[in-house]
Amino acid sequence: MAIVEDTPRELTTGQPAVAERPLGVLTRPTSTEGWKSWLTTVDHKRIGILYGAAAIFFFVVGGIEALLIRLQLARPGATVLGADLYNQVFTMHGVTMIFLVAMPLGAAFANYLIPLQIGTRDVAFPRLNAFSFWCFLAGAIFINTSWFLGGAPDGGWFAYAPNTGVLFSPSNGMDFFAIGLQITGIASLLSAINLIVTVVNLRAPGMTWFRMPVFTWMMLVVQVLLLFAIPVITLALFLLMFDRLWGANFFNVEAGADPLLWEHLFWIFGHPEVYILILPAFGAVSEIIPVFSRKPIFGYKFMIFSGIAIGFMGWGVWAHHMFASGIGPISVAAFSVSTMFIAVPTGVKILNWMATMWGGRLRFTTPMLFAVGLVSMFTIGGLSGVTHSVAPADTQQTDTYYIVAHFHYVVFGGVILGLFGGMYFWWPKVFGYALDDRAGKWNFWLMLIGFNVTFGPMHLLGLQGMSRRIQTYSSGQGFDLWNMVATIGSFMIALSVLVFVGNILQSYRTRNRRPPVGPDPWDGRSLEWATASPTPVHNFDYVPVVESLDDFWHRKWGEDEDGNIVRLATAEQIAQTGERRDVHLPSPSYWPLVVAIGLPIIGYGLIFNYWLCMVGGAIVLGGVYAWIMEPTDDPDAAHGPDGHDDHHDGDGDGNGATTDESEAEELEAPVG
Amino acid sequence: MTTASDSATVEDTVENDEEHEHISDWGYVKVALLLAVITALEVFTYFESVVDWGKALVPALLVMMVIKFGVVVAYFMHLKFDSQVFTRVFVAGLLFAIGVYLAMIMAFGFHPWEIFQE
Amino acid sequence: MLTTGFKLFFGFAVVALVGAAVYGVASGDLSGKDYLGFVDPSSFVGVLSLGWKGGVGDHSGYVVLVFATVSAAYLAFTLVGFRDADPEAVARLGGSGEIPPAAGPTANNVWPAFGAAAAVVLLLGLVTHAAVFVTGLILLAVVAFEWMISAWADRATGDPEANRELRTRIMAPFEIPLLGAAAVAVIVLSASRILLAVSELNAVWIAIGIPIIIVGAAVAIVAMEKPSRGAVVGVLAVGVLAIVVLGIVSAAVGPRSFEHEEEHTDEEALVTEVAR
Amino acid sequence: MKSLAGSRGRLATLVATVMLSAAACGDKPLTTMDSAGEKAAQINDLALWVFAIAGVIFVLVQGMILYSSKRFRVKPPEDPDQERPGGYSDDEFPEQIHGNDVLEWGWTALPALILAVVAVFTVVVIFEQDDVQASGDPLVVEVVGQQWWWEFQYHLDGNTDTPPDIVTANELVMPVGVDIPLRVQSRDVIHSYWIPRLNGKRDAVPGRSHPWVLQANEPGRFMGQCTEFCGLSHAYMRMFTVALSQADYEAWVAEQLVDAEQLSEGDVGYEGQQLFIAQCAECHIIEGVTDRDGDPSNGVDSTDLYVGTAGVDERYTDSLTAGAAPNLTHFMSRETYAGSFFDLYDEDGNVNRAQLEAWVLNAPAEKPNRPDNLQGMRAFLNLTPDQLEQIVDYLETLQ
Amino acid sequence: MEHGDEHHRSTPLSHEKLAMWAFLGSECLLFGGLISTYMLYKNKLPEGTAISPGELFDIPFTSVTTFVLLMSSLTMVLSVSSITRGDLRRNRVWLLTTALLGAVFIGGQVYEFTAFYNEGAGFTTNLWSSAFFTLTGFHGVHVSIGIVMLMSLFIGNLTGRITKASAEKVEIIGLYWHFVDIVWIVIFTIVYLFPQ
Ligand code: HEA
Ligand code: HEA
Ligand code: HEC
Ligand code: CUA
Ligand SMILES: [Cu+2]
Repeated sequence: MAIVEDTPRELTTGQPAVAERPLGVLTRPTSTEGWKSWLTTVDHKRIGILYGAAAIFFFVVGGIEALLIRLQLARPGATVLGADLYNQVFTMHGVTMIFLVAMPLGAAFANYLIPLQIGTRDVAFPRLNAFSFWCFLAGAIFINTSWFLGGAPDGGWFAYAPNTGVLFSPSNGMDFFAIGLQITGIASLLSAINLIVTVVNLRAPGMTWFRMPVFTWMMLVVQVLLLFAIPVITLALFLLMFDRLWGANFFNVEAGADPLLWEHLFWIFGHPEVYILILPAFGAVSEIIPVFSRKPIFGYKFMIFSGIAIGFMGWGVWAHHMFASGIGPISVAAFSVSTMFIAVPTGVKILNWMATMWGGRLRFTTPMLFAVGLVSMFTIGGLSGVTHSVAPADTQQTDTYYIVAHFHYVVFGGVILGLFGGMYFWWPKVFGYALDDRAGKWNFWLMLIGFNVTFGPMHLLGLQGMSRRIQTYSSGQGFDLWNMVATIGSFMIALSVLVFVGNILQSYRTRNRRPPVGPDPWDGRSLEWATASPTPVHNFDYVPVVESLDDFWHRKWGEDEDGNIVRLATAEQIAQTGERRDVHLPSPSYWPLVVAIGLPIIGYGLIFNYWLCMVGGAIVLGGVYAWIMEPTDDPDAAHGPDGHDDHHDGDGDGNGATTDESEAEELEAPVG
Repeated sequence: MTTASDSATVEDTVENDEEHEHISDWGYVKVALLLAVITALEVFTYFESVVDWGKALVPALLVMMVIKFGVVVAYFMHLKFDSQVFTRVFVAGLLFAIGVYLAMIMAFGFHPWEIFQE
Repeated sequence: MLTTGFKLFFGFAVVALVGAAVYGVASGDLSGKDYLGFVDPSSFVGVLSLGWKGGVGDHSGYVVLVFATVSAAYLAFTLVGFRDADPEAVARLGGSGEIPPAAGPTANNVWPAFGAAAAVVLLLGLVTHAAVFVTGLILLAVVAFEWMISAWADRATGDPEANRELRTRIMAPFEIPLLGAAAVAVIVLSASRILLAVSELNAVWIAIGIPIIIVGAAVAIVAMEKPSRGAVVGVLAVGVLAIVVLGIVSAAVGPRSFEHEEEHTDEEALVTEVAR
Repeated sequence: MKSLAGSRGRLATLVATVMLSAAACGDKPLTTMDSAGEKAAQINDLALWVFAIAGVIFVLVQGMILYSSKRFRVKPPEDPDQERPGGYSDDEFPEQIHGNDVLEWGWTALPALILAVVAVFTVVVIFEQDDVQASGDPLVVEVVGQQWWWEFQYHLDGNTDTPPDIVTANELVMPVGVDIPLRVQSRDVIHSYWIPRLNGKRDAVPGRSHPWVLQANEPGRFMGQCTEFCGLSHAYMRMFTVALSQADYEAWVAEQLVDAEQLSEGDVGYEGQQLFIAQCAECHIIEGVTDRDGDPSNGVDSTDLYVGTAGVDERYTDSLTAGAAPNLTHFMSRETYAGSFFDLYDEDGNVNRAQLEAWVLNAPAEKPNRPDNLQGMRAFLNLTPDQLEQIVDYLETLQ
Repeated sequence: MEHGDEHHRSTPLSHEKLAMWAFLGSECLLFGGLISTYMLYKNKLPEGTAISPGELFDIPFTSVTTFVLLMSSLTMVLSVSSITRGDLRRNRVWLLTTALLGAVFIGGQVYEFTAFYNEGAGFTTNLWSSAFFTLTGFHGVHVSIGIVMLMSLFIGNLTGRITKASAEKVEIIGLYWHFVDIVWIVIFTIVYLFPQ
C-alpha cells in the first residue's frame, strides 16, 4: 500500500516526451528474461525457485560442515578440527540446517505452490514477497561471513546464555548469530503475513476452507506459527544483542539475572519452530501419497485438524528441552505430560497416510519412495521423541547422542526426505521436465540407507552415554565402533546428495530428448496440475472455479452407474494452456533488493562501526519510501513498442488497485 | 481500496464491508472521555490517601487496564464493527502471548493468585 | 552506453587513483622504511587497502587524490546510471532521431540559501560545540546532494514538468521521512530540554500545558469555517519557534540538579549521549 | 501395571536385554543402561517400559508400511506406452475410500490412552526423583561447575552457610548406600552434572543452586561427563564419583581434613614448594601452605575464599569467569586431574610424571582453554626443566 | 469478464488491513515477552541498591504523558473519520495534531530517561534498569516510527498525494498508532502503577 501514491503522469506540456526512459536505472524494471530479471522479479514462482536454490546451496554448506563433524568424531582423539573450530562448525551446522535450509526449503514450496493450489495469480504482496527472499538471503550471507570476520558463532544453535555473552564468547560470532537471525526473522515474519493474507483473501471462487489441499492447509498453519514464534526469538536475540553490544544485564548473572530466561524464550520459539520445519514436509507427503495410491487422502478433515492441533499444542511443550535445567518438579511434570500428548495428533497423521496407502494401487515412483520413507523414518524419530518426553528418562538422555539421533530422524527423516520427495514430485511442474526416476531411486535408497547408518547408531551411542557437542572422546569409553559407522553413513548421504545434483544436471541436459511431461504427469489432484508445465508466468489463463476437494481430479474422472470410475476428460483437454498473453501482472521492482541490502549493512555497522549503520539505515529508509512511492507500473512500458496497453486504469473498472502496489508500513515496524 | 467485485462468490461468514459510520466524531469524543475517566481513576490509586484499595489494588488496576484496552480496540480500532477475521488473528496473538508468558513466569515461581497479596 | 562524459570522468578517476597510489608509496615514510623498494610488498598494502592495513606516506596529498578518484568515479557512474548528458541515448530512446535541445532550469533554486545557512551552522559549531559542527556538516552534505540532483533534474529532459517529476521521484523517498523525523526530533529535543530545566513539579505543568495548546489550536482551526492559510501557517510558525527557542535556552541553562549524582559510571552512555 | 506386565513384560525384558548386551560389550563407563544406584534404577525401570511400548509401536508401524507396500504395490504397465500419467492405466482403480470416522476416533483415542498410562507413571517418578533428602548422613556436597572442571565442597554437618570442611576437585568421594544430597551450582556458565550409572543429570546454572542426589549400591568409580555445552573445552570436562565403603569413606574424610605442611629447607619438595608459592599460589590453594593471594604468611584460612574473601586478586572476584583453580591440598589422592581428562597414575600405580610435567609447563597445549580470558590454567613456559621437576616433586608430596 | 477476472477475492477484506492486524497479533508476542521480562526482573534488585523504581518514578508526570498518548488516539480516530468523509483539511489538522502529541509523549520519555540517568539509573546499571529502558525504549521506537508515518501522511496530504481514496491507508496507520497506545496502557499499569 503506497502511503503516497505516485500515479504515472502524462506530460502536461503537450509536447512529446523527449526521452522515453529518462530515469535510466531508476525506472521500474521491465525485463522478464536474463539473469538481471531474477534480481527484480516479484513472481511468486521465481521467488520460490530462488528460495529452493538458496536452500540447496546451504544444504551442501551445512552438509559439508556435518561431514567435518563426522570426520572429527570418526576416531577417538582425532585432530581434524580443534576445539574452537569444532564448536563453530557444529553451531553453524545447526544454524545453517535449521534456519538456512529447512526453513527456506519450506518457504520455497509455500511460495511456489500456495498461489497455484488456491488458484490465484500471485501472492497478496508480490514485492513484499521478493523482499522476504532477499532479506533471508542477506541474513544468511551475513551470518556466514562471520567465518571470515573473526570467527563463526560458537555457542550452539540454541545459544544458551551466559555462555554466549561477551565474557565467555569474546569473538564476534555470537553477534553475527544474533543480528543475522533477526534479519532472517524479518523475512520469515513478512512472508508469513503475506501468505496468510494470500490464503485468506485470494482463494479461487468455490475454494472454501475445506476444499483446500492439505498442503496449503499445513502451510497456513506454519505461517501462523511463524507469525507468533518469530517475535519471541527476535525478542530473545535483542536481549542478547543488548547484553553483548551495550552491556545490558539480561543475562548477567552477577547482577542477579537468571539464565533460564534465555532458555525459556528460546524454546518458546524453538519448539513451535520444529513444527514449522516439519509441517511443510507433512503437507507435501499428504499430496504425494494419494496421487501414487490413486486414492483420495484418508480422513481429510482429521488431517487438517490434527495439523492445526499440532500447531496449537506445539506452544505448550517448550520446557521439555529444559527437563534437566532445574525448573522444578511441577513444571517438569506439566510439560512432560503435555509433550506426550503431541504424539496423538501426529499419530493421526501417520496412521492416515498408512490408511491412504491401504488398499491403494501403490506406484513406487521416486516421490512416493521419499514420502513413504518419511512416514517410516519420522515415526522412529517421533517415538524417540516420546521417550524424551518421559522426563526422568530424559534426564539420562538429554544432551547425549540419543537426542541427536532423535532430531536427525525427525529433521532428516522427516523434513529432508519429505521435501526431497516434494522436489521430485513438483519438478516437472516447475521446470517442465521430470527428474530421472532411475537416478532418483538411487538417490533415495542411498539416502535412506546412509541416513540410517549415520543416525541409527547414534541411539546406541547416546544410551551408552556419549554427550553431544563434544569435540573428542577417549577410546576407553566404548564409542569407537559406532562413531566410525556413523561417519561412514554420513558419506553415503553425501554420495546420495551428489546423485541428486547429478540427476538435476543430467535431466536438464536431456530434457528435450525425453517425452514432454504435459501439464499433469502424475494424474494429480490439485489445481497446480490444471495449468501448463512449466507454470506460465500468469499461472492461469482464467481463474479456475472450484466445486469440490480435489476438483481437478474430479474433472478428469467420474463414476458410471455401477460406481466404476471412468474417465471424463484427459488432463490435456481440461488443463489450461497458459497461452494467454494479455494478463496484467505486477511489474518487477528494484526496491525489495535494495532494502534487503541495507539490513546487513546495519548489522555490520552494529558490530564494527556505527557509521555504517547510518549508511545502511539510509539505504533501508530511502528504499522503503522509494518502494512505497514506486508507480504501480513502469509508466513508459505503457507506450512500449508492442503497443499493448496494460495501463491498469485503462479498462475502466476504476479499480486501480492491483495487489502489488501494496505493502508498506509493516515494513518499518519490524525494523524498529 | 477494497475490491468489492464478485461479491457473489464470497463465501466467508464475514460481515459486509460496506461503509460503517457506526460512530460519529462526537461518539469518539465520548469514548475518549470514558478512557480519560478510567485513567484518572487509575492514577488516583497511586495516591493512597484518596482511596485505600488494600488487597484489591492490583486486581482493580488490571480490570481498569483491560477495560481501557478493550475499549480502544473495539471502538478506536473499529474491531467491534469490522470483520471477524481481524478479530481472530489479533486475539489469537493476544491469547498466545498471555498464555505462553504467563506459563513462563509461573515456571519462574510467580503465582497469579499472588496479585491479591499487596 | 559509454558516453563521452563517462569516459572523461572515468579517465580522471583512473589517473587520480594511480596518482594516489604512486604518491602514497613514493612519499614514503621518513622513518626509513623501504616504501619505494619493490622488495617489500607490505609497502603497497597500506596504499592499496586505503590505509586499512599499513600506512601511506604523505596523508593529505594521498587523501586528496583518493577523494578525487571517488568523486570522479561517482560522477562517471552517475552519468551512465542516469543517462545524463547523453543526448544520443536520449534521442535513440525518444525515437525521433533528433538530438534534443538543451533546456534551462525550470524552478527557483533554493539550495544556495540553505547551503549558506548550513555553512553558518558549521561556523557556529567551530566556536560552540562539536555536535553543532557535525550538524552543520550533515546539513551541508544534504544541501550539496539536493542541489546536485535538482541541477541534474533541471536538464534531464526537455520537458520541465517531467523534470520536476524526476526530482520528486528521486528525492521524495528521502525528503519525506527525513522531514517528518526532523520536525519531530526538533520538538522532542526542545520539549525534553525544557522539562529537564524546570523543577519536577513545573515539568508536570508544562507537560499538561503544551498538549493543551496543541489540541486547542487544532480544535480552533478545525472549528473555523475557512481559516486563512496565512493564519494557520503563522500559528504553526510561532508555536515551533517558541518551543525551539525555549528548548535552546533551557539547554543552555542546563538540567536541574539531581540527588543521586554521585552514582554515575562512565559506561552508561547510551541513554543520554543522544540527549546531551 | 501388573496386568500389563504379563503381556508386555516379556517384551520389555527382550528390549532390555538387547540394549544391555549392546551396552555390555566392551567397557562402557558412561552407559545409562547399567544402573548402579537407586535413582538410576528408578529411571531405567520407567524408561524400559517406555522403550518397550515404543518398540511395539515401531514394529507395528514399520510392519504395516512394509506389508502394504508389498501387498498393494503395482508395477507400471510393461507396454511402451509409458506416458500415462503416473504410469497408471485408465481402468486401474482401487476403491475410493475417503475415511472412516470410527477408525479415526479409534486411533486418536488409543494412543491417548497409552500415553495417559505412561503419563501417570512418569509423573509419579518425577516426584520420586525430586525427593533429594539425605538418608542418615548429614553430609551435603556443593557441586560447583566451572570452565572446565568441577569443584566439590563438603559440608560434613550439612550446613552450607559455613565454609566447607573439605574442598576437592573432579572426583567426588562418597559413602556407598546412602543418599548424598548435592547442591549443583556454577561459577560461570551452565554446565551439567551427570554420573549416568547413578542418576540422571542436573544443570549447574550460575546464580541458582539445584538440589540433586547421588547414591551408589556398590563401591566403585563411576564416570561422568559435563553435558551442557559450556564453551571451548566442554569435551574435556569430565568427572568421577567414587563410592567407598563407610569405613574407607571415613578414612578418606579424616585424611582430607589434615592440612598440608609448610616444608623447610632440606625437606623433599622444599624447592618445589617455594616455586609453587611464587608461581602457582596466585590461583591454587594448598591448605596450610598458601592462600589465594599467594602469601603463605598471612595465615588466612583458605576456605575464606568461598565465602567472599580476604586478599583475592580482584580479577577473580570481579568477573564470573573462571579464576578459581582446583584445591591441591590432597592432589595425589585423586586418580585423575584437569577435568578428569588425564590419569594421574598409570596401570602400575606409578605417577604419570611426563604428562603432569607437560600439564604444568603448558596446560593450554594439553587441554584447550583461554587463560588470557581467565578461562583455565595458563602456561609456565619460563620454568626450567629442573624447576619443573621440583614442582612435580612437590606435587607428589600432596598425598 | 473479457479482461476481467484479474484477481479473485475470496473475502471482501483488504489485504493491507488484514496484514496489519496479523502484524499486530505478532507484536503482542514481542511486547508480551518484554513485559514479562520486566516483571521477572523488577524485583531482582541486589540488596541495598540505592535507586529503586519506586523512588525514581514520577507518577504525576508519567500520568500526564500517558494521557497525552491516549488523547492522540482520539485525534487519530478523528483524522480517519475526516478522511473517510473526504474532508482533507480536517484530516490534515488531526494528522499533524496526532503527530505532535506523539512527539510530546516522546519528549516526555526522553526527559524521563535523562532524569533517571542523571539520578544514577543508566541502561547498564542493574537488571531493573536494563529491563525498564528496553521495554519503554522499544515502545518509544514504535511511537517514533508511528510519528514518521503520520508525518508522511501529512506531507502527502499537503502535496495532494493523499485523497479520499487513500482513506484506508490512514486507517491502517491509525491501527498501528492505536496499538502502540494500548501497549502503553498495559505498560503504564504494570510498570508504573503496580505497587513497587
Ligand atoms: C522436525 C522437527 C521435530 C519434530 C517433528 C519433533 C517431534 C517431537 N519431539 Fe523433538 N526435537 C527436535 C526436532 C523435532 N522434534 C530437535 C531439533 C530437538 C533438539 C534440539 C536441540 O537440543 O538441539 C528436539 C528435542 C526434543 C526433546 C528434548 C530432548 C532433550 O534435549 O532433552 C524432546 C523432549 O521431550 C522432544 C520430543 C518430541 C516429541 C514428543 C515429538 C512429537 O511431535 C513426535 C510425535 C510423533 C510420534 C510419536 C510418532 C508417530 C505416532 C504414532 C505412530 C502414534 C502412536 C504413538 C504413541 C502412542 C507413542 N524433542
Ligand atoms: C535440518 C536439519 C539438519 C540436517 C539435515 C542435518 C544433517 C546432518 N547432521 Fe546435523 N544437526 C542439526 C540439524 C541437522 N543436521 C542440528 C540442529 C544440530 C545441533 C547443533 C547444535 O548442537 O548446536 C545438529 C548436530 C549434528 C551433530 C552433533 C554434533 C555435536 O553435538 O557435536 C552431528 C554429528 O554427527 C550431525 C551430523 C549430521 C549429518 C552427518 C548430517 C547429514 O545428513 C548431512 C547430509 C548432507 C550432506 C552430506 C551434504 C552433501 C554434500 C555434498 C553433496 C557435497 C559433497 C562435497 C564434499 C564431500 C566436499 N549433526
Ligand atoms: C591462572 C591461574 C592458575 C595458575 C597460576 C596455576 N594454575 Fe594450575 N590450574 C588452574 C586451573 C583453572 C586449573 C583447572 C584446569 C582444568 O581443569 O581445565 C588448574 C589445574 C591444575 C592441576 C590439576 C588439578 C586437578 O585436580 O584437576 C594441577 C596439578 C595444577 N593446576 C598445577 C599447577 C601448578 C604446579 C602451577 C604453577 C606452576 C599452577 N597450577 C598454576 C589455574 C592455575
Ligand atoms: Cu561444562 Cu560442559
Ligand atoms: Cu521441542
